[in-house]
Amino acid sequence: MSMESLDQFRSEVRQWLADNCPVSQRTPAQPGEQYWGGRRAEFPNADAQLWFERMRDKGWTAPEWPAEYGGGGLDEAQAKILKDEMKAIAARPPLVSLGIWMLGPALLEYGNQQQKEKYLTAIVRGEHRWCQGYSEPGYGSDLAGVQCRAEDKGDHYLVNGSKIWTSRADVADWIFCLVRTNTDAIKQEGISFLLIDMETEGISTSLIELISGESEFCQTFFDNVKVPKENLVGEADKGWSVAKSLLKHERKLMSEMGTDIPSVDPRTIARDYVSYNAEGKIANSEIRRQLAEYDMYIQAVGLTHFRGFEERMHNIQGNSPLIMKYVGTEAERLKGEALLALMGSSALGWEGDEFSATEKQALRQWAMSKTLTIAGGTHEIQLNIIAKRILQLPQ
Amino acid sequence: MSMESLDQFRSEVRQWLADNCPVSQRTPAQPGEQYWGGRRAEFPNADAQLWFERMRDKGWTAPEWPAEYGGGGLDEAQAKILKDEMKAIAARPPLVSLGIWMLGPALLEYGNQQQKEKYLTAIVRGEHRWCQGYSEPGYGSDLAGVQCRAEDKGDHYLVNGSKIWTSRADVADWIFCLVRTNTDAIKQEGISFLLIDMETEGISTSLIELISGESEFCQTFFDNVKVPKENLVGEADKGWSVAKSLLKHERKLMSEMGTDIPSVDPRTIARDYVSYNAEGKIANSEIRRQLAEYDMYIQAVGLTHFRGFEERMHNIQGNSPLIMKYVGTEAERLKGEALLALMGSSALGWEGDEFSATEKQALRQWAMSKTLTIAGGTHEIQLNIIAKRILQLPQ
Amino acid sequence: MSLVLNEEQTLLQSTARDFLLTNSPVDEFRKLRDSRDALGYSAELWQQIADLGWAGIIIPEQYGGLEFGFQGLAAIIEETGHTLLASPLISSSVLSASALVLGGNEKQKNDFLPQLANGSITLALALEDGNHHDPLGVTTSANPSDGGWLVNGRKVFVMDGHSADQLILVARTSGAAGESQGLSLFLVDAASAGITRTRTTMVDGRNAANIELENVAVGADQLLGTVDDGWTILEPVLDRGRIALAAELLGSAWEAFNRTVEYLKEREQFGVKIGSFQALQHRASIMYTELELSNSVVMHAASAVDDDPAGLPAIASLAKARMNDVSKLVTNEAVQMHGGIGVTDELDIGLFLKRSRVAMQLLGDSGYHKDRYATLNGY
Amino acid sequence: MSLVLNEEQTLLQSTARDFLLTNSPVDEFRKLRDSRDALGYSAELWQQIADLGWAGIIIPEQYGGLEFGFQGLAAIIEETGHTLLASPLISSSVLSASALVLGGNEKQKNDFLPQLANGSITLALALEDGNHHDPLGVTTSANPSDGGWLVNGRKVFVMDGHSADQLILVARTSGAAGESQGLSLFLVDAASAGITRTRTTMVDGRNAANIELENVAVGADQLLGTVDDGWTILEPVLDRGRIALAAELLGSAWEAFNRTVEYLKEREQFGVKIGSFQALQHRASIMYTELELSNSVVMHAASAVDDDPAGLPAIASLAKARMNDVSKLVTNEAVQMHGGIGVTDELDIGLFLKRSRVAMQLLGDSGYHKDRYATLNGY
Repeated sequence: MSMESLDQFRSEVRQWLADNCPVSQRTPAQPGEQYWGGRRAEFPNADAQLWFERMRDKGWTAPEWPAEYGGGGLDEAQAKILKDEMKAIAARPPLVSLGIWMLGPALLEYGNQQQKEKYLTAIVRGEHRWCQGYSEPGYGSDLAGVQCRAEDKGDHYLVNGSKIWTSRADVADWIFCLVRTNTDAIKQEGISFLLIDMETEGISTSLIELISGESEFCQTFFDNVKVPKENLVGEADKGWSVAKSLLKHERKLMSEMGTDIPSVDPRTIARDYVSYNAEGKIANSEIRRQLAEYDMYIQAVGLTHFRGFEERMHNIQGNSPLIMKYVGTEAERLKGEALLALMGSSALGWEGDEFSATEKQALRQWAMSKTLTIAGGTHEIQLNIIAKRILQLPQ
Repeated sequence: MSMESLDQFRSEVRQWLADNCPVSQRTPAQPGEQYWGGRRAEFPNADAQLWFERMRDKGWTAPEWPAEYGGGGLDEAQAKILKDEMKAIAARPPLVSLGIWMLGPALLEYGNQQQKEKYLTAIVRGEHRWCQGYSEPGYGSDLAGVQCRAEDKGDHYLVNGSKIWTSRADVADWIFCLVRTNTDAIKQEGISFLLIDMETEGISTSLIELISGESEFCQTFFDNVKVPKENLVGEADKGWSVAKSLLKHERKLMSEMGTDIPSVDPRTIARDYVSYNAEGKIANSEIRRQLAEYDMYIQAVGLTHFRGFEERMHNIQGNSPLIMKYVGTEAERLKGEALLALMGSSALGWEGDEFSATEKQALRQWAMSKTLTIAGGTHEIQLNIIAKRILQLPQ
Repeated sequence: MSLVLNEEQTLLQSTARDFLLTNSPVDEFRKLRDSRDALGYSAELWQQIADLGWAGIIIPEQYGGLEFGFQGLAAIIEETGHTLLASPLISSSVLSASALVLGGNEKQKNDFLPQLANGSITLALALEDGNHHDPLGVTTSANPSDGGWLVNGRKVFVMDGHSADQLILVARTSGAAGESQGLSLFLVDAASAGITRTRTTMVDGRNAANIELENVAVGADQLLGTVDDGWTILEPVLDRGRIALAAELLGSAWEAFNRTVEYLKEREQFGVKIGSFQALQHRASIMYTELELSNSVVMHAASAVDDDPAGLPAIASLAKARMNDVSKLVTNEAVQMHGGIGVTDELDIGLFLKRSRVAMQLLGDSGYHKDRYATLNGY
Repeated sequence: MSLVLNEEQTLLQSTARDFLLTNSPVDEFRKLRDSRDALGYSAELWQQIADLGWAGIIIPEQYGGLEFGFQGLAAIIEETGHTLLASPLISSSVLSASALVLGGNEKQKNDFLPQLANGSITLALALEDGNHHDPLGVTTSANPSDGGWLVNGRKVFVMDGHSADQLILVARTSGAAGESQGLSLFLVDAASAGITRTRTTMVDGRNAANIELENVAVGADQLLGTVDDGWTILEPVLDRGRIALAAELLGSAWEAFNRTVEYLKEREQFGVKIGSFQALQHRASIMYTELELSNSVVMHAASAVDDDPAGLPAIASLAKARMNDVSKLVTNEAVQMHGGIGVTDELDIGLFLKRSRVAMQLLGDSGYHKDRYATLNGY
């Protein structure tokens, strides 16, 4: 699309957002205020519903997906404009969804026509809430070590085993799963990619409490669960390709962590928590340095996001996407430690009224940052990937 | 020895040093002023000779070696007292010698009576200057990868190959060498420990220039060099044990680097090279932090040296000796970088009169610190050793 | 200076280790945390500890203490780091006991030290006015009134302050924030009129109180030391507290490290033990070097309390700064190396991470102590 | 802001790469260093570079330049980092050209820019009074005399100052050290009476002059910009220099990194390629992430010179601080990973280490730029 028509598109988007985004939806959503969709979902409030429905009707819950599946049909440049314009007025995402972020792109690549029609549309419309079934107890980083078994029973698979880190499996409608369909094959071979309705008999979940005090994750158990064969994505035993494609999207998502989620920013809260000297500098030079180093790092990460986008626009093949998960979560780690350093004893509150909501959030954010460098491929796995795929060091 | 007699010993030592150490020998020796001994050695000056001869006659060039080989016969506690008292008056070491630091202890453990008598005495008396023949080109860290061949020819070995990092082989009288006597055996097996007279026909050396501009090291070539069988230390093919014992002493030596060698100390020169604010703090807080972190690290290393000594005195088996090479050379690395940060453009001079001797020395010291984390077992090898021997992590 | 424990100290340490592993393993702390126990530590256990003499270990014999020296106390506290013991050992037996020993008059010592030593009362030091350690910055005021003073202000982050029987208040009788002259210490009954204490629940599951002081009347006999000259007592008291915290951090860092090394030996991924991955080995080895260095620094600091009072400030800052940094490194690495299980509440490793961050802030973060160390060394 | 080069810039960069690899590989620099060449760079090569237009790349066409924009120049300078080119590109074509373009009057521009662009003369900026970058701290004085000034002082670390035809002197006409007001810039012939230049030989094998200024008489027509107001020119000039140095450091860090990765793939120890050791892989991967981030930061900074003058100070400090740190990390690791051979003078990797340390000090070390960045961002 030419620069001119992009400019035209930008003003249209800006106008539409000004007309359609309720004012209450123009502040960062607190965790409880996000709309995740699904059969059991309720809207946190009427404005959230209005905003969701308007965006859904434009196809802008999934701006880049084809219009035939309910998406917005935008190209990457247009999608970025929409994102930038939403960011400019701090508009909330109308729908938060693993289906949009992760499953959808994989289905677009590997799903058959029937699957695309059935699942993509439901995702865009917020009708299905999805969770992810990759890791297993004992096989955290070793995704190819899948033990969860799916036996071929003619018209269906019989699934037995368990998955861990299934985020909010307790409220999800569907789970996308890596299962082992062939035990003779080695590692990556013999794995299949299955879509499973969480209401199927034999599925149960239990919540895992994290050090941040949150319980976003579950362990999910499959006990003789029957899954129709039509729920297989791609070929049987060849699910690893689907899985890898999806992992790319997860990495991308993780690398953008913190850019959309409302969070306590050490740069903006500093003034309330540290003292300054006569020159206007933070008096504790170590805290000041820590803040500056975080600030400089996050700037570099932001610029690299932008460079990656520009390179794709210009069809330049760059390596930056492969580092984004590492540096994005590293930035969150630095942010968490900077918050604790800046806020001192104020950021050590776990509960109770003696600490403000911001203070308690800062602490939880710090604790959650410890999860980010592990989930979605640990720091170590990311470094392995860089060493192998980019640097091509001997294995 | 009882505390009382140690106190008595200390006052005797103090008195003796006061009476016998020439005043000119009570300042740190510049590199050219050290006495390394050997057939070709000349004393830098008359006082250095006087000081050496007095110490030699006490046996204190090698204070802990048995008196029968010309050593001082002191125990560790006494030796430490001597060292402390020498340090207190900044007395120079009368003789600087790889023979004392490395070969001697190994000979004491593995040499036969004849070898001890012949070599130890000559070392103590500064008659032989030794160099080390361990590493080979292409086998830097992999000491067991010895390729230098010693064929058994009945009454002698015929040595062919080359050694690298043979320090000052160009002026040394003797070299102690790891050679391969059995090519069928694997790695560590089949290696022998040989003593070779550098004047033997077929030996040649070439100097290697380092990034610090110094040329302490050589490559040494052996071309059909005949070595009498009596020069074998320990058993044939079993030289690896001798080598390991000697490496321990090298590590210990490296870990003490900088404690005896005169060096530019960032803590003492700071005042001349940075500006201070009204509170008396170094104005550039990053430089101040770097200095403090070096200072705190070297304190910790010094205390750990002392703790290791105390533990040995109390027969406590500690692991600290195995970390000292790593932390000692890490301290030198931090020191080098701190010097450059503190001195700014003043520490960037390579040659010429526009930089003071101290400034040029600081730069060389920084460059030399890059060698220290590699020579005598790289940082990486040290970490492997800790992982294996102390932490017992699976290999 | 001695950097090895003597026989008596070694015995004390191994006794402490056995006692704590038996009576107060990490599970006990977890129960306490989960039950939101009002006291925040086990009263029963505390009495046992007092019976062992630990509460009075640095208190002179004439006041009912063991008079065993600070190095022994530090050895015990290091052991408490291994099991995450929640107890008033640092607030009462280190900080408050030291304040009384160093600054109390005969009557004050007689009144409080024996009870402190036998565990029948606890004391807490109410120091911080704000969210960053800043003892010279205290502005809580004590204004003359009726031959005594009226104290006004707000104290935060007071270790075990909600349950202490007596509080040692740090207040300003003259001078301005930043000056050492003008600080005074007062020993007040925690139930005195004008004192409102609120317990806070912190990330480490322990408690520190916020304390409102509104016209708290103190008499001349409640002054600890000399008026305006509190700093001469407070500074060495704080240095002892810092060394005690450094010892605790050392113990908990070793424990987190040891548990991680064990995990590396057990856990398999990709068909091999993860401890065979060289990248993890090197990171573990580097941590090991830092912990070995820390052993020397903390032991030296503990011995300096009794042997080298003049050198104490720099030595204490060296120890606290180092243990802040090493603890941060080790606990972060411990969680990361445990992977997914490391960030669940179920595993104990997260408890070490959380305690680390609180202990790092107590009595001075790394920036505070590096700055102080540099200043004391003339740069 | 654009974070990809356009077609013309890409072409320029690849032309530069080819030219430098052919005409000025690292070996050429080594010869220059070993011969203790009096000029410190190859005059012949410099003329070729000028013929390519690089010397005048940011100079307006009307003064004989290419007027190509700063991003193109930065792309070239990054390439010079790969081959360690010694040339007056930064001293003359970035710093001095910028000072003339931003601050010169018509006559000054006409007199010097065309010659600067065609390579017939070089200029140097004589800024530093002391051993740490401190432009506001300048105390070199310029006192009124005969309708002009007499300049007295001593300048150090003047890049290519010993051979420049003209010097831009930074001197204080009023105010005190630390104040931006009161600095003035003067354009003087290097052969003027009272100027004594001494070449220094630095660790990187390049040269910087120490310059004594003793009653150097300058006329009113030699003033660059307005009296006392030199800072308004000097600050953007320095920021351009910092970005140019950041670009050079980026190029040389990539080169040192690439050579190290190649070495890891070739070198065998213990019977395997050392690149298969995971500890080295992870360290290499971490460096790679830093270099990728650096690509974005440096490109952004170069584009900001033309596109975002208001944001330039913070952006320049971000770039210089980052490249100082990344270059230090990468060159240290490069030497360490090369092992024994890495510390021999024979291998080129040491040359990258040495150049890194000089470029880190030029126009501000990390501490300087982190401090400036924080101040500009209000903390």
